Amino acid sequence: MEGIGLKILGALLTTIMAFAVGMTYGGITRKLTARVQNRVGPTIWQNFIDLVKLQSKKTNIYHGVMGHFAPMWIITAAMTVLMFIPVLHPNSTWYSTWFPNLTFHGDLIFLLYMMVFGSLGMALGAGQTGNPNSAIGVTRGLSQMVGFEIPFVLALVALMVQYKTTSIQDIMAIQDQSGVWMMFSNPFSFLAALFASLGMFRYSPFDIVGAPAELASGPVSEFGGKYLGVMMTGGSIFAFIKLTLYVDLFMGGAYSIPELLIKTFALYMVPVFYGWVSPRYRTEQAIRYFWGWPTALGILGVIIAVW
Amino acid sequence: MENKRNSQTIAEYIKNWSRKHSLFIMAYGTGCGAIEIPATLTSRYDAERLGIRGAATPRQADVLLITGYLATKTLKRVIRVYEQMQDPKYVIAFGSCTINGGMYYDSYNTINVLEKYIPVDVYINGCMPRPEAVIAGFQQLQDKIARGEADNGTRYKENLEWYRANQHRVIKNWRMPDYNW
Amino acid sequence: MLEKEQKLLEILKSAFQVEGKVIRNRRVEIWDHKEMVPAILLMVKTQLGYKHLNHITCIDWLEEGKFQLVYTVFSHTDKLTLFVKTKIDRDPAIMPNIDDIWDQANTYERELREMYGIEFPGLVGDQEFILEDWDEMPPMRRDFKTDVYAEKTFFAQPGREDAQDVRETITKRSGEEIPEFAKKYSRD
Amino acid sequence: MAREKETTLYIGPQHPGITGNMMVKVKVQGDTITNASVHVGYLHRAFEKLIERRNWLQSFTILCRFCVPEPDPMELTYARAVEEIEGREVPERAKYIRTMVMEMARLQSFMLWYGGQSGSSGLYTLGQWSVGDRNYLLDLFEDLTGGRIYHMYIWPGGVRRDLPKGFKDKALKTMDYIEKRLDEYDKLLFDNVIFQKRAQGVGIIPSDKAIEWGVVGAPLRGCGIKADVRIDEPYEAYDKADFIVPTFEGGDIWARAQVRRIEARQSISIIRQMLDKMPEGEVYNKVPNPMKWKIPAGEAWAKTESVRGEVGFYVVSDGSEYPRRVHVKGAAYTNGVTVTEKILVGQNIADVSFILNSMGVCPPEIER
Amino acid sequence: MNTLALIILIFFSGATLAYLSSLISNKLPGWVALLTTMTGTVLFYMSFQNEQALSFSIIGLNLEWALDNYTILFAHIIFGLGILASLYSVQYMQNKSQQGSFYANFLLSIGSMFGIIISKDFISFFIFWEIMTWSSFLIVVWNGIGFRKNGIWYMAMSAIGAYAMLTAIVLINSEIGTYSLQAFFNAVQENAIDNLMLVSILLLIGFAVKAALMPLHIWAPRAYSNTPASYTSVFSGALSKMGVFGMGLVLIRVFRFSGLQDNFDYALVSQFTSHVLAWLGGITAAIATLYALVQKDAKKLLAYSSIAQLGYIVIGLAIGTKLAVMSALFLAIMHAVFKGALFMAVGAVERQVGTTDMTKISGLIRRMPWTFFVTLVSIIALAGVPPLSGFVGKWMLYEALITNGNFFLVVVVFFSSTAAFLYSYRILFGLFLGQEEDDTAHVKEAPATMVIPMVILALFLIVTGTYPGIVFEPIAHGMEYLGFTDVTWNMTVLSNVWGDSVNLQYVSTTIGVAFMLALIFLTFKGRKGTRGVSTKDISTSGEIPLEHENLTFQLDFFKPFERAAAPLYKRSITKIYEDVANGLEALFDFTRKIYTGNGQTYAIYVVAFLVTLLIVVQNML
Repeated sequence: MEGIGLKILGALLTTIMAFAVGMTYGGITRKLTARVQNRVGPTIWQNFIDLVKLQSKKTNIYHGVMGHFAPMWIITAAMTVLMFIPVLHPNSTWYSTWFPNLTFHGDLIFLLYMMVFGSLGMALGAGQTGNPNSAIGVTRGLSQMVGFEIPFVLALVALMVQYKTTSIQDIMAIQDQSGVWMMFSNPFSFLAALFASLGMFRYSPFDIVGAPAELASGPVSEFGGKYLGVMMTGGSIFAFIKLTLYVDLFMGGAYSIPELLIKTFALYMVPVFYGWVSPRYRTEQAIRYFWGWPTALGILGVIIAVW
Repeated sequence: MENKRNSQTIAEYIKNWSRKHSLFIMAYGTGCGAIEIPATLTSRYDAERLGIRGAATPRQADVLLITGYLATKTLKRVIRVYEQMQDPKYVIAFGSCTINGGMYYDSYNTINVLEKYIPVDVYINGCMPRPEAVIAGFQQLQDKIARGEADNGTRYKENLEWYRANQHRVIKNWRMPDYNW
Repeated sequence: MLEKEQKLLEILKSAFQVEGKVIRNRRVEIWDHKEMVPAILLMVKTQLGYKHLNHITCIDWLEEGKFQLVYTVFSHTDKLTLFVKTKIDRDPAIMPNIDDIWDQANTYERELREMYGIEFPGLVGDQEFILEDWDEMPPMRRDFKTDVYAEKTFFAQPGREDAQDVRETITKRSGEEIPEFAKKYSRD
Repeated sequence: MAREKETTLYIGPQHPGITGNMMVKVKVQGDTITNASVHVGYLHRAFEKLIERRNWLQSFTILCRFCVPEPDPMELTYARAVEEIEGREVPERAKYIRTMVMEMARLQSFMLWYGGQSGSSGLYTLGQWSVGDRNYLLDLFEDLTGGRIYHMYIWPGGVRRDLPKGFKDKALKTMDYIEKRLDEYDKLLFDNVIFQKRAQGVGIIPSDKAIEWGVVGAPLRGCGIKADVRIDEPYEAYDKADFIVPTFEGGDIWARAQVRRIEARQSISIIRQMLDKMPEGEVYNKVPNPMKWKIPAGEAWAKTESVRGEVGFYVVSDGSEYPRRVHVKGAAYTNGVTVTEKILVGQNIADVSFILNSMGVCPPEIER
Repeated sequence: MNTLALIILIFFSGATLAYLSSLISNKLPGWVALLTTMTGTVLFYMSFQNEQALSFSIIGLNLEWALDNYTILFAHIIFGLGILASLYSVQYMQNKSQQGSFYANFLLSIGSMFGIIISKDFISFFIFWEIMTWSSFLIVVWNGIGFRKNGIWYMAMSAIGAYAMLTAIVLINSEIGTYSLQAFFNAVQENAIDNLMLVSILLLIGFAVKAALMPLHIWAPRAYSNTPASYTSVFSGALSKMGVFGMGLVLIRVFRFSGLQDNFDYALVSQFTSHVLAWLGGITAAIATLYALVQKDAKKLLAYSSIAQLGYIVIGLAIGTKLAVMSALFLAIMHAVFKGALFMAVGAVERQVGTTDMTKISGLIRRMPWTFFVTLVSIIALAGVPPLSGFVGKWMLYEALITNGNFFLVVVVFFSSTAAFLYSYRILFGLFLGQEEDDTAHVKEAPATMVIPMVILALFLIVTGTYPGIVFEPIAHGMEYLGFTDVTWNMTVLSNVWGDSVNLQYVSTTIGVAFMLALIFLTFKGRKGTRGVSTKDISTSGEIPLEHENLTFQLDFFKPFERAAAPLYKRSITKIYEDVANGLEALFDFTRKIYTGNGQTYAIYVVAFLVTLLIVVQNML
């Protein structure tokens, strides 16, 4: 029973860390964006304050059972994926004590599908509100997903073929043994995945889902208060998950939390930087973008991996 | 600054503190004062450092800015937007026109006293108020929130009939959905 | 000096027997009956190159019982502005519709219909353009008293009626001191 | 009535993408607009009615509020109409100052347009930069007139007061700064491939229909038609300034943006020229006691070029202290209502706000 | 009497009885059908563990019927879906006319499907195959709507398949002199058939028609969307699996375990054919998915989706590794379950609302909660999202493809299954979400006898999502019949040949715990201030919508995607079909002159002709 207690504690710790890191990164991004825009900007804890405020709203409304469930789906998906993702390198001491969670019981393809779970819930919740903006936002999001999943899957296929495994631990272990990170041994795949990550993080030019000037924040238009707060929490955990997944797959994972933070932050800055200087694409342009160079790079990556 | 902390429970204090530092303003430029909102939010005045940022829809917003005079046609929309906002919500009225009609006191199409139609937390006078004044207004609102005195929505609900009567005087064709509160 | 202007006026005079004059450099005005206005406008648009309809102005001459309508058209080739003016009865106010000549005349006419109560036979479009649920007389007519209406419909803030200095009241209410430098601007 | 098949989307009045308090109701099939209707009247303050109750000078407090982003052309146009009826002369120096003020107003409005055009396409950085930098121009206005947004500086017979001390140096320095910044904006906006992709071929006004539809200002010049009140009927000191009026072919958002891009630089150039060439002398041909100031009966039509296009005033006096009628034709009236309704059909939902910004729609000018 | 013969007899006599009972009352046939299916099912489940075999001979032809593990696997699908569908059908068909002929054909096709899988000789196989084709065809044209448009496609394609199959059978007979299936497999083992490749390809064509593989799929959307929903679930769920059944036999039994892998030419050709089939499956999946997401009609959308799903199954069979075949058979069963449930749910909507046009319906979620629940569960399974059973099949398929080295095929499959999210959302949104309009305010939930079968199927999906071992067991036995050895499976753990695994129990537990935590938090926190509102209370930018304005996004749902993928939607693809269509229609105009145009006599005529042909050919050789 002791083992289970430790596991629950570890799971709790992982969740809190993912949440804190995701939220803080969001805060840092807001601060940095403000600096780029010649402003002082909010504190980096601003997202936490916003969250507490949203949770302390006195009234909340929902448009039916799916609207009530949607935030839960998101946070469920976020927590589940988090349990199956190795936060640190399996060989590190920290990992075995605190973060083993359930990482040996899932693999890459499972994670890929599990990450969709949350979006599906969001889509259903947004659909039930009956706001046309929400529905249009969802269709945009789904369409864009078909766009960026292709280079992303190509990159993952290259990875799985190159290392002959679909387990994330094994991928990390092999990168460790060979001493070469995936991003150097197969740079094309890494680039394809990096381009795909632009779409995943939904910063400009791929912020077409919630585009304020077009759809008035899209799927979340009807969500406020505690619902929006839970969605925000799920979103920040997902940001952490995506970053950690990229670090695990392409950068050999991290041995300690500071290393993890450095690597994830470096990756996180790519879409953020790109977002600062880009206007938004139209939906079909965004999809075309992903089916252009990123896909070509992905195919090249697979060919190299097979070779 | 007297925050009346003693009279609030710790939970209330934390809630009010977070509300104070995170104000999502409704993106609704109802009048000409809207021209100073971009200026307030951008580099020189930078309201975001106070936790103020825009929100696209009424569900997410905390603060409704009435930026100047309200034409009767707009008043109808403002009421709808205001009622769709979630408690606690705040209203900041901008410019002289919201106080007494300003230079449009004799116009047949603009209301004169905003307070008669929806409750107002803070008035910012001037035509138009400079960004400094806007920020001062926001700070006044923040103090009010921290003291726990800003209960706009409750005031509206309690006096709903009075407000409705006033609204009906101006809005002749009342075609609004009913709400279940 | 004003050759272009004179020439335009002569063409119009010979075609329609209108009265008119050259106001000044680049400004020509003609007067005619309301029935002739569409024909004149169509002619200047299609044949003389006055393709840009600036606006339609209505002036309420309450004393005469007339509305004066001014159609302002502009030629991008001649850089000339032509005013086609006419006076119509105030009651009932009916004016031929020209939105088949210019699409944008539709909105101008809808505005005039709403603001002055001028009817344009055959004009399509929502009855309401700017106002909503308006049930008084068209508000831009000079006999509509906007201050009376405002007093009747809206609330007045105390202090407004005698134009007293509201600053005092406001500061009294908020409990702030009037700063020294501001006192000299106070009335008393 | 049977329920429609197309989805109705309300862009405004409460919407982050709308350019002021108005509403564009679009019917969409998929994400293509099949029908658009512009609804105005949310800002109707009955200005033209109120002016009938104000005397000739009191009207200025109301006039400048016709268009919030750019109030000065309104003042100037009204002043010129009044001067024409009354036959009042304007001192030479005042003409130069008026021209400079007009160009400053245009320039600050261009900065606002940069913000709107990029913000509606999701490039918030540029919006923050340009709207932030606009404050420097507003500072100049504050030095000159005492007001940030509403100035009431231009009066019949000249301007209210002369330039303050050190204004010229400060203005030139600001112009240098703004010019430098404009280059940076262009790098971020016009050199951006995504912006080019979004803007080119979108929101096209057919050039053969443009004049007939009543298009004015930058949208008209974006159709390749050289039309500008400043050269068509040079007013104030514009005939002494050396500037070009750019035209671009295409009639799309890209062409309109290019026109504005060049005009912003021309504005800086004109401001510099005016400051340079400005003669010494009086700035104000004094009017009588405003409460008793009567203007002889007459009618006048004056127009000036604002950023959005020509602004025309039809002023009628019946010889009393009060204007009989002041009719305002803002540029946005046609650009923002009928033309916008026409060009929105067939476009993408994503482009509504983008097109509205490029048309320079300013609702208070439409409904007054 | 032998149970197999008894079951067949029960179904065939049930069909007659159903038709006759309709002469008494239009309500009776439904109950007769339910009774028949129940009796048949009970009989089957009472006896299927025992070895069952039967052989007899008619007019000199030796017919063999027998049960084996592979057969039992498909029999589960047929009887499971059959009994639920007939239960569902009673209320669904309540107010429709001509129930007699519908139920007669319904029972005939279930009986003949069972006949197909128990046939151990080509003659009875073919006869049952034709009975199945004709009975389903008669249901396609049953309501008399669009005979030329829908029925003719089905008939044309089925005819192509039947003639291909017949040719193959004749060829086999000419080589080995008997119609026995076992003899054929033995001959394959001994390499005794010269034209084996030709025979296999002809057989594959015959099966591919039923499995709606591109380019032979054009009948499917039309036929699926034109049949009553209670039959469509059987049609798409079970009948199309007959194609899979046959393909499994050919692709695995003949190609993979023929013992001829040493023969270079043979191995080359068989692998080439497998690859082509796998890619055809992939392209079928991708194109059908693209077409599914532009559909306006829910039934048609599901029809295209069926084609796409069958594409995955074909890929799995064509790849032919242990994991791939397992995933294909698993997907086949799951497809039967969730597509059956989906067609039933859409049928319930059709019955209650009167249309399945998604541009006309919206916001049924509060009106038909159970139907929504079933649709939601089935859609999640269809999309392959954990923790439901669709994910298990998808996972195995991906792993099989990756470990087998089909890298680009996996991307195609991934593309189509990601694009499947689009149509999944389309159908959920189109029917159940969006504005709740007043014109559907009167709609009520479907009657219990319709809801219960759907819910049973949905529950099955949920249970097998965590414990897929329940289904793996019969699959593993079936695969052993096909020739695999050492088929391993686990109750809750999926694993591939590289040793990577997913523990489904942990997945469901985590999801359950996380969901419960979130549920408790969100439901009880600030409960006083939380209230549900109607879908009319939405933020429409402050405006108040007018009565006739539509606030639900219904038309051209995925227009941007269509534009982005425009090359894939190009006219050229459909144009080929239309050219073919025009040609075929001209052909059929000609043939119609010969035939009377009456479907039933027509059917008997053709079957009789084919059987005569067979006998004549046999005697000639």
